[in-house]
Amino acid sequence: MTYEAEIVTQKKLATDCYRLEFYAPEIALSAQPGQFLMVKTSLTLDPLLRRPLSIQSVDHARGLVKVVYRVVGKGTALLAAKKLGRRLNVLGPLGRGFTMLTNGKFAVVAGGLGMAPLYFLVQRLKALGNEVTVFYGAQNRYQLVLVEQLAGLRVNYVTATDNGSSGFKGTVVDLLREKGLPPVDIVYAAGPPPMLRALGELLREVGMPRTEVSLEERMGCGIGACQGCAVKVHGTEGPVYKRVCADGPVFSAEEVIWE
Amino acid sequence: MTYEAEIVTQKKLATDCYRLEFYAPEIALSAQPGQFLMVKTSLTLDPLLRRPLSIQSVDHARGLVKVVYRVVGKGTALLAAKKLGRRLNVLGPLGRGFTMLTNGKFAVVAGGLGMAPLYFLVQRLKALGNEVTVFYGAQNRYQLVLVEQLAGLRVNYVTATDNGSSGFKGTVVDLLREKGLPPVDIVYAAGPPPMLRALGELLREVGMPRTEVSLEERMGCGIGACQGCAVKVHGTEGPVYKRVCADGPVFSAEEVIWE
Amino acid sequence: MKPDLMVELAGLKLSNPILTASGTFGFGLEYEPYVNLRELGAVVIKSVTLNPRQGNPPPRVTETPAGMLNSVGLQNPGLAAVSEYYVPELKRRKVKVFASVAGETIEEYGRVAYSLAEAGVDAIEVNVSCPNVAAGGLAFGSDPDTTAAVTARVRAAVGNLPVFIKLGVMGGDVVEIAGAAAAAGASGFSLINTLPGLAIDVRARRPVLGNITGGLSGPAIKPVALWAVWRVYKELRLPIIGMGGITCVQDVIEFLLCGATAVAVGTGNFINPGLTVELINGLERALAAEGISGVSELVGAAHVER
Amino acid sequence: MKPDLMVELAGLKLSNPILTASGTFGFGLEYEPYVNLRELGAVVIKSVTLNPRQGNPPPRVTETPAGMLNSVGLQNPGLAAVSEYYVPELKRRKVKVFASVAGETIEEYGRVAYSLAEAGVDAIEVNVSCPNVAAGGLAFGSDPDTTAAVTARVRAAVGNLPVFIKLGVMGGDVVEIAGAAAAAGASGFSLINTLPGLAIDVRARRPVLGNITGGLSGPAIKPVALWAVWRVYKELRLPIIGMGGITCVQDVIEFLLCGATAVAVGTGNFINPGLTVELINGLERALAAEGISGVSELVGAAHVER
Ligand SMILES: Cc1cc2nc3c(=O)[nH]c(=O)nc-3n(C[C@H](O)[C@H](O)[C@H](O)COP(=O)(O)OP(=O)(O)OC[C@H]3O[C@@H](n4cnc5c(N)ncnc54)[C@H](O)[C@@H]3O)c2cc1C
Ligand SMILES: Cc1cc2nc3c(=O)[nH]c(=O)nc-3n(C[C@H](O)[C@H](O)[C@H](O)COP(=O)(O)OP(=O)(O)OC[C@H]3O[C@@H](n4cnc5c(N)ncnc54)[C@H](O)[C@@H]3O)c2cc1C
Ligand SMILES: Cc1cc2nc3c(=O)[nH]c(=O)nc-3n(C[C@H](O)[C@H](O)[C@H](O)COP(=O)(O)O)c2cc1C
Ligand SMILES: Cc1cc2nc3c(=O)[nH]c(=O)nc-3n(C[C@H](O)[C@H](O)[C@H](O)COP(=O)(O)O)c2cc1C
Ligand code: FES
Ligand code: FES
Repeated sequence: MTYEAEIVTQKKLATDCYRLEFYAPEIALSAQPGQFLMVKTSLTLDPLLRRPLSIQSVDHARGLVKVVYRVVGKGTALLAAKKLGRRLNVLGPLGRGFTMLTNGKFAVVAGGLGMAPLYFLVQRLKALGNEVTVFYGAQNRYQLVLVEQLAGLRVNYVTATDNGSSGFKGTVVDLLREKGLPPVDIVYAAGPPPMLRALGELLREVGMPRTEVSLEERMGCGIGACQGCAVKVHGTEGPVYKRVCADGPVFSAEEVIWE
Repeated sequence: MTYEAEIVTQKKLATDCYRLEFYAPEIALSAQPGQFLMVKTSLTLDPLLRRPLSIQSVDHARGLVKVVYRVVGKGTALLAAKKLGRRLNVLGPLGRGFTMLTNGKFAVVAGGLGMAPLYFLVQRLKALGNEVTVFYGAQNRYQLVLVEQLAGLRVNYVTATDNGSSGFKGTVVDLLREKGLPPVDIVYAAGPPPMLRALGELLREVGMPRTEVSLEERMGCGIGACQGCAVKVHGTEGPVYKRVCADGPVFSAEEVIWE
Repeated sequence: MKPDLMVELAGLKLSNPILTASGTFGFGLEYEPYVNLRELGAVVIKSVTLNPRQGNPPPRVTETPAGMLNSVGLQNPGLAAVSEYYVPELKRRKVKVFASVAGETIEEYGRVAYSLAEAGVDAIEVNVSCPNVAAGGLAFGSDPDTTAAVTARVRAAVGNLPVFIKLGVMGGDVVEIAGAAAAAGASGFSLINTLPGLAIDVRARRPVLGNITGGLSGPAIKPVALWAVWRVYKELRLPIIGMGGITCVQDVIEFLLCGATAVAVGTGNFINPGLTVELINGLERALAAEGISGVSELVGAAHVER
Repeated sequence: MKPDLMVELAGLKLSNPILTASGTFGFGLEYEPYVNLRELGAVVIKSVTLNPRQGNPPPRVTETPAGMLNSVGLQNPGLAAVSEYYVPELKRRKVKVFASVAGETIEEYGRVAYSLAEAGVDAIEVNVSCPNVAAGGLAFGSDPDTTAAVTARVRAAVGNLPVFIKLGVMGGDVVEIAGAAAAAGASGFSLINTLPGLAIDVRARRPVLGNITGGLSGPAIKPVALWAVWRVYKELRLPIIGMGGITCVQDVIEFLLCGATAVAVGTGNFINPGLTVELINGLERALAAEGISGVSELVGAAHVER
């Protein structure tokens, strides 16, 4: 459904990186980790289309929904310019989220803002009493945007930065290779495509545990109608296209054909 | 020239009618009554083109320029939504204004927001020691937006409203017909095209005094380059098109061919 | 009095003139959370080919100024799935269904149209803007003779069912091509399909779309669409389904005034999935406010000489 | 090191690739308060016809989503005024001048081009998208044979002067028409002219423009323009002046990557009269920031297979 949601907070987390919180109790109640929203960034015809943003967390009690985003173009720039009290037109929650289990052990591998949907996942996994280890990589320590909140969730987490300014020096996949993957029920991952691909290779080497990845693709409708957000996956009779918005954004890593 | 001018006040004068004041000392210094500005109403590509607005008055000392506008579409709606402190991109002053004389007697005939450029004219005519009578018509008394300021200029003015809620009941041309045109050096007029045409007919009946009218036409460039703002006028060898933006917006009433 | 939104489109009575543009509304069911499908004038489903089609490599969509490019490439589950599953599902819900037909040969158009007519659709829309393998990759609709041949074949396959030929504006004069289709038995036209376009990823220094080129849709193309509707209405006076950039009630009225009897909403659905129903209600309010008794009063009204 | 903005366009050395689009920059002088004309790669002046033309009845311009329609109708003061006043004025200022030529007959194109070449312009742009009275109101440029005939006539009239054929994308395949012009002696192409369009005034229930239809320009058409440049570059490899919706440095780079050697700014001048010079400076900064040594490195670079 679409909502005209009031913006409650808008906070700069790092250079070009913001967290926006809005009041939408229905979304807060029904959202699942891994799901996303389609957000209108302008009232005019430019930019035209909605922008997909992952749900970073929700607050049932206060009816709030949070997203974390990076300004990369004009849509996100307009979003960053929006002030408190203004209304935001959001459509969602959309898509199929991560598999949620109880009493398990899980590894979460996040690259950059891939942490947004994964944070929500970690929160829920912890609430369900699971054991979670987080591997979190970013360019530098300022870009490790949700570490304080993660610490608040009392999960084990290790960080990697390209320049070594926090934690391991290198990518999060390098870190994982160095540290070794603990025995887990599911590996969850989100981040830029090269990172996900490298992770896939590493996991194949170590015997491919069950892995779920959250993918991104340019979107038209966000609701499964336009076939715009195609991702190539293994079908029963060879490669087929699935829709990131409706069949995902969470896919089994084994299913995805990286090109 | 184009300026990024800071908005200093934005005030609602009547339903859908606003006065906006911005800081642009160069424009304030050089602007002449009848000239206009091309204003950018959005930072995105929609709306695309600048919007022409007349200069309603200037404040040399404080470097301020005022425009008065009615919200009729999306450009003016975006303008009305702009808050103090925001920057407004303005191009101007543009066009050829009204003829300015000293020690004369003048009549000013305004319909609706045609008062915007005429107010500036009256102000200057008075400053030059002239005698000015203003005939001002609008739909109703709330739309007689600048009467208080007019009163402040100590000019003779009479008003007409369609419903008789202030002054004469009828159009400003009806009023003029009723009252009779005083002997003047120049009649100045601005307002909706039907009013200007009716005025032209009335003036022809009474012997066509020297008359200057400010015209409006949809504009592309505003600076005389695109030939977009054509108005048909009598040329030496038959009708020709002139440009409202560069040859006007002020034209001699005798020159204009009303279609 | 409540204004009458009913329109008669090539003999079909539609409760209102708001349809969906093929390929932007899936098979209708995707929009059920947002729209009561029965309220629509009709649902025009995604173009159907004989066999399932995979479509083009991603990225398939990208935004452009007031528009978007898509290179979906007619991905669809094929005739069998559509005639056996989607059409019955829609009919069960008492939705008016227009089936969009595509193909690589004239014969394929005929076969697909025949089976969809059998499945009970209310009208056929013929998408003659997809690559014609037989003619070396040119669109069928860029040539009057081929368009006429496709039209005649579909007409023969579906008997009296309304047949709308969907045209673009590239490659040939739209009035000439529409005229050829009319002579070959078209009931009316759907105007317009997307314009060709390309977008560049400056950082990667290559085209954004996996397929390099795509189809331009959205408000950016509305003036071109109105131009096409205007001209075809003026010259042929056959029923027109107008489309291209509709996002608000005013857009709908513009198409009607140019000569469209009905309109289809495409890209607008992506911006607001509930747009179609909002337009139906908005159109009713707009007519009431202006004291207009029915939609038909507006169709082609801008052509009146003054 | 400072990047090199110089480009060689059909043998002409231009200090940078930023030109002005015919009809949007008047005869250059109108922009003198905003732009130092000498800084521009070249000024392409408004299309010139043999005799003065009055142009179409107002309204002549209206805005559309991310675009505008114009129906100026080639209003211009005629060949004599241009060759005797405007061209000398520009030459006196040491401005590179491209003259756009239009006509109603092939012979008129030849005569106008000849006189403008005599007046000392640096290149001729042939606007083959205006109504051809001889051919019943069709644009010359919608047919390969007529385009070739006009090109050959202009080539014969101007000797070795660079001749750019300005094409739209309607009415015929742009690659085919460009190919015909190339064979007839074109030095290169200007791509693209406006698309046809129409706008409706809903309140008045009639078309906004006095001329009913107009030409669509601005960012809305940029994807179509990039598509045309891409295709013509790929098939013909002749120099291209790209245009359609340029409003920022990124747009310029997109056209270069598609294969344009230079670009022309049209509607963008209306939004910002100083845009051309801002683009020159911005392009220099962008190349420097990316460590690109010269503009030529970008021309057609998106065509490289990966
Ligand atoms: C399911 C999903 C969830 C996402 N969640 C988040 C999130 O939580 N936080 C966040 O910052 N971003 C997220 N993104 C990416 C986000 O949608 C884009 O960054 C945004 O749409 C860019 O809009 P723009 O107008 O600022 O940029 P534009 O001007 O449109 O484009 C700038 C650049 O951004 C990239 N881009 C554009 N659209 C997309 C897209 N749909 N997907 C990926 N990259 C794109 C392209 O490289 C493009 O060149 C998500 C994307 C998807 C598909
Ligand atoms: C020289 C000049 C001076 C002007 N001075 C003023 C002024 O001081 N105050 C003021 O309120 N308005 C003035 N106008 C009119 C003003 O420019 C338009 O109202 C404005 O451009 C509408 O923009 P919009 O985006 O809100 O409407 P749009 O959505 O663009 O159009 C809404 C309606 O406004 C009308 N309109 C659009 N553009 C123009 C135009 N260029 N000229 C006339 N009507 C138009 C049309 O009827 C259109 O249907 C002036 C116009 C000109 C040419
Ligand atoms: C993502 C997408 C897919 C489309 N698929 C089809 C299609 O399968 N068949 C068809 O005839 N038109 C197709 N179209 C064209 C639309 O039906 C419509 O003609 C065009 O988009 C113009 O309308 P709009 O501007 O409202 O989108 C598609 C358009 C889009 C945006
Ligand atoms: C107001 C206006 C007048 C134009 N006049 C001409 C003309 O006389 N000759 C010509 O070849 N093109 C003319 N054009 C087309 C432009 O040169 C250019 O090809 C087109 O506008 C696309 O570029 P743009 O989107 O940057 O404006 C005109 C365009 C506009 C907007
Ligand atoms: S964005 Fe339309 S199907 Fe996914
Ligand atoms: S608006 Fe361009 S010449 Fe007047």
